[in-house]
Amino acid sequence: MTSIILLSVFGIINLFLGFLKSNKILLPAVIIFLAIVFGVNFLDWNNPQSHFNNMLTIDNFAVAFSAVMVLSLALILPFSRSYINSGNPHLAEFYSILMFSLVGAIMMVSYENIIMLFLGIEILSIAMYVMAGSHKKELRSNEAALKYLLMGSFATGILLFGFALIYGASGSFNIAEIASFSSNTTATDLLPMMEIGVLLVLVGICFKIGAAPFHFWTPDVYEGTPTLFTTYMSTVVKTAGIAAFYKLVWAVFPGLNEFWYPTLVAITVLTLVIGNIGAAIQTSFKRMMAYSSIAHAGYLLIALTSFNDYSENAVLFYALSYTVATVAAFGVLKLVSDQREGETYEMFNGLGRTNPLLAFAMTVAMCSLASIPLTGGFFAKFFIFGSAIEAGAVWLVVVAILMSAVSIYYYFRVVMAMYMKEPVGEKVAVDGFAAFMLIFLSIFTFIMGIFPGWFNNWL
Amino acid sequence: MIILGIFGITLLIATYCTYAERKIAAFIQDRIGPNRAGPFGLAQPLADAVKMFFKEEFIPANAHKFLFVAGPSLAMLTACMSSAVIPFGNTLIINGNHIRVQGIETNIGLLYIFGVVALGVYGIMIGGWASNNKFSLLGAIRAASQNISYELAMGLSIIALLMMSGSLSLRQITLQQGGEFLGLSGLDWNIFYQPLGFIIFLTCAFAETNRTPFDLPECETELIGGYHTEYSAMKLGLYLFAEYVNIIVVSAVMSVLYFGGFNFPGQDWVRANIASDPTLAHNLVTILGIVVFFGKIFAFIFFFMWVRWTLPRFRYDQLMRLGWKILIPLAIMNVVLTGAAILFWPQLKAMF
Amino acid sequence: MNEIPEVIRTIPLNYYLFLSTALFVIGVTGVLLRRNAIIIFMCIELMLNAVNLLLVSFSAYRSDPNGQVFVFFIMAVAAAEVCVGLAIIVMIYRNLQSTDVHLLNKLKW
Amino acid sequence: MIQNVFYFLCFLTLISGSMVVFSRNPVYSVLFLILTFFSISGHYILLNAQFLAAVNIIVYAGAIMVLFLFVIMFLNLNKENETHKSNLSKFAAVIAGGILLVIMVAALKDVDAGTYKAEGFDSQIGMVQNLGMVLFKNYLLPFELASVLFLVAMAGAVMLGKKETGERHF
Amino acid sequence: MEETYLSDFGTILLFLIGGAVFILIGLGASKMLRPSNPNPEKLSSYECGEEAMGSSWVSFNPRFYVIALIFIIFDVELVFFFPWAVVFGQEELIRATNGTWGWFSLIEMGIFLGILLLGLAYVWVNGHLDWIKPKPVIPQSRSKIPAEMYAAVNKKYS
Repeated sequence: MTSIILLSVFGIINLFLGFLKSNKILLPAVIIFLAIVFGVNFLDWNNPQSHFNNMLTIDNFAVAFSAVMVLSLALILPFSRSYINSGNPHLAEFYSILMFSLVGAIMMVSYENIIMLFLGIEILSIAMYVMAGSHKKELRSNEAALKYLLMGSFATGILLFGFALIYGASGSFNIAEIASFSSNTTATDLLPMMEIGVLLVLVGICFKIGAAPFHFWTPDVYEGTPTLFTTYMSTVVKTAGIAAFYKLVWAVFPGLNEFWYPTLVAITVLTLVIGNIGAAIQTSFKRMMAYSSIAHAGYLLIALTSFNDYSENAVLFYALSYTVATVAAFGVLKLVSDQREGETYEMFNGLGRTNPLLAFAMTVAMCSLASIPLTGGFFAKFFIFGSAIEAGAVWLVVVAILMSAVSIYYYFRVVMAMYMKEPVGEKVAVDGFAAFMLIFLSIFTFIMGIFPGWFNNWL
Repeated sequence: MIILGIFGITLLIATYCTYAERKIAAFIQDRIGPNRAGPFGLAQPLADAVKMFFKEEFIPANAHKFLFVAGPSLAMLTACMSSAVIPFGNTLIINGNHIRVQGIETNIGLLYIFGVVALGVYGIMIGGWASNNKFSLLGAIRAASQNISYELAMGLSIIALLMMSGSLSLRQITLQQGGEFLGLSGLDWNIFYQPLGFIIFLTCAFAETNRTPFDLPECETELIGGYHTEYSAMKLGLYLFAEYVNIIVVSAVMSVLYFGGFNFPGQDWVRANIASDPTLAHNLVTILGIVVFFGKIFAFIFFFMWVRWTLPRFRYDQLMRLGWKILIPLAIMNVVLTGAAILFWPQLKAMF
Repeated sequence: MNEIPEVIRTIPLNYYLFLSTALFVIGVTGVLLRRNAIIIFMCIELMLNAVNLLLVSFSAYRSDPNGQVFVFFIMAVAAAEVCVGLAIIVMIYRNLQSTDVHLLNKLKW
Repeated sequence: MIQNVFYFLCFLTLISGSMVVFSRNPVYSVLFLILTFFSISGHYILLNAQFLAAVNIIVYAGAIMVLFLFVIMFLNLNKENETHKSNLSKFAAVIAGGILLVIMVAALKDVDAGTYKAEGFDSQIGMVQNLGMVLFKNYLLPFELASVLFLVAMAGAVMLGKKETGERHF
Repeated sequence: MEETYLSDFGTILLFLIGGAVFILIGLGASKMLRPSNPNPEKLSSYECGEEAMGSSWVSFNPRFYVIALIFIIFDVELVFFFPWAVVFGQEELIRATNGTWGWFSLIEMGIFLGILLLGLAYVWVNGHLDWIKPKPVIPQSRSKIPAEMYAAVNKKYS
């Protein structure tokens, strides 16, 4: 609760800091704000309580996911140096809108009432529509914003119709009451309405997190959005979406799981296949990362289909390791693409020779995403698969492992390009803060891969 | 019955507003004004109507035909709708039945007015845009921008009033003002509690009806005729008519909200002392109330016309500055002050 | 006095269910059918209104105010969304002089 | 009597809703959408949700559609300059919509959504006092957080909508 | 609380119908009565006698548009005020909660209002509410006669 209030207040303060002459102060200020929020967030640890007439509950689940999301934003922002250097007049707005969107994300992981979920999704989405179009002169960015907006609002409409039907069936917006209704399926008269409602909600959320077959907007939007905000989209937005989805299917509709389980499994398999195959055939690195984020949404959905003692922790660990690796990958991409035009694989040619640090960070990130042992990504998938096997979905794990094998191909394409090809350009200038962050992210990935126990079994 | 009456009276007053406007203009400018048609020129509106019917009218070749006709119709329609909720008088008792002198009594009267006022902008926008004339387009845009800007301050000044009344029903608000003030019954008007709110509302009322000093959408010196540059004859008539109906409605709303509506000072005395039969006394008070209410409306209409020939027109930047940077902060301050005053009311009373 | 509105007494709730479903489907069809971004956006508003109508009818028949409060929030959020959405559309127009989504990109939809 | 009003409003809602989709001229679409909002407001009044009826008019018809009209005027979209989709994709879209309708209706036709309960029925829940009570007591938190949403929308929209320095004026 | 009846709302419909009838009679009658002999000159757009140049559906100053964007947000916030204003002053509630309701609701609206005000301040400081003041351009005559001669003439005859 405190973190929501603090984030709103800091966001507003930051908005007004933008009126100062120099925008040098903004980045340190935001990092400090986020650090405060990160710390304060843990005050609610092991102290679950609900606020404001059961509007939201801050339990360990909420605190842990909020922490991951606040951390992601703090990790992403150091790469925004180019905006500071170029004196972007809207920098304060960018930072503030990102902080406000975190408020929405936290609402999404701690909601106790459908209204809060809806409002959280909308705060996050509206902020992201703006950020997608934040490079106003760039047609690609405009396009991404428009497409994201139209698809996002369309998804909102579908989601809301689902909520309305669920409200009609159960007569309440409180998730505990909906859960008690749905677990008591003797009320057969209303059951079809509930089922259609659940189906529409599934479709709506799958639209929002970009799961197949509702993923078709994702590559275009991710490619067109400025890299910094793509990072945010593929980490925070995805984490919040998956966490909200997790809570929705297991805390709200558990009684109906015979109904939605097959649908969800089908979506999962489709997402895994389309994400990985799609990523393998891309020529643009950024577009590949967009498909890769679809694929990772698929792995996370595996955890959703297998609800047991491990799955919560598995989702959390996966979200953390995926975030760290993705931020590193996009961070390198941003640094490189700022100085070498384009976002293709060729752009990375010979980076191992000109910028060993960048190449190293990228390699570690790719290894983690491809789940090579010793990196966080390995244990992330390990836990997810463990929980799926525990739930008896062995064939799902087989599909996922096959797809992981495919993923090694496209993740290592960039590594090959960096070390095997001739350099295409000058050395890429890296500022100290970004370099520090990249080193930190790499070490963090290794720590997660070597001491996975430190980050597991929190919940 | 009453509905037809309200409708007819509104239209009649609107017709004579055109006459009044000229007469008042003439009076202020030391002229005689219309005096040919009928005694004192009283048949002048009739002559105008005949002219409107018989005048040739054309739709510019480049204009959008359907929308060109739809514009003035929409303007007139929204203007007609708004008078439905205004309480012109208290109840009349006929054969033991209480009949309200009001089109419709609703729980959301004030919101209804607010909504219909917000719709008024469509007629102007569509008409101005359909004309396919640069002046018309500029006029339409100005009108839209001006109306929406002043709607906010208007809404906020209504909020402050609403905090005191606790009801959105215009009738309730009127009845609440029937109490005693300074020892006179029926003088407990909101103007004494909300002077700032009234000033804000009045200013916004001028802007919403596009009257001078806020007549930028149609100012002759800059935009020929603004949004109705291309209009003539009956369609122009509809626009002008809609403007006068809006003035009447806004005057009525102001009387209801701030000047006690159909309440008049000393009404309890009249009720108690003139007629012995309670039914007759009640009806008498109601009829007097209706008369007084129309008196208040006429006073406001006169005020509108008086201002027109007194104040010069704003410049557009001044207009926007006034709306956004002065009226809205003032209105918000008014809301906060009202809130604090309501909470401290017992203490305030004790102080005096 | 607590008079039950006549519509609630005489019209089954299912009719409202079908009405809003039909309106919702019209909106969805519009989104799939049209190309003009502004029209698509209007169709999305149509979908949201179908949702609002459904929620209000549930709320009125069950005499439960929660549904109407939700509708209130949906309206507020829709306004915010429209605000951002139209800003984006105008921004694109400035760069491109067209709002046809088809001209914008190699979209396949 | 009221039933006839209901059926008329249903008819009006669906017809004007379809006209929004099928109108060639965006301005007509806007006008039909406004008509749809009015008929939906009519439904709200029939259901005695008076406050929402008024808010629907104020927010949708009075604010949102004004902005739509503004944009259409601004972008000069009066003429039909939409590149047409191929007939096949149009056909597909209509078929998809039709199938969706059939599926939904088929699934929902067996639903007995229940009806009102005469005892304990409160016809006044749609009044502004009642909604205000619920909104400011139970839904306080979403209400406050909605202001954050508005701030985001405002900062974002203004940032995107304003003219950048040096940009062509038009 | 005042009960209201649905049938009352039919009245609005009557007003609407009345207005529509009035408009139809007005437009219909004038259509029948008036002469109609248009010619191309009459039908051209009025531009003070000049030939109209191009379509007049031109794009206008985006400032108007930004104002409309800001308006939408404030309008919705305003709508939130209405239910609050109605429940704020309810005396039975204030009495029932021993006076805390008034403070409670004032504070909760204070927060909302505060954020609204900050938003207003934001757009204000950012200059979105500023309208460019007209800068009158003093006309420069390009006459070959030097200005001093005019001044001399003026001086002579003043």
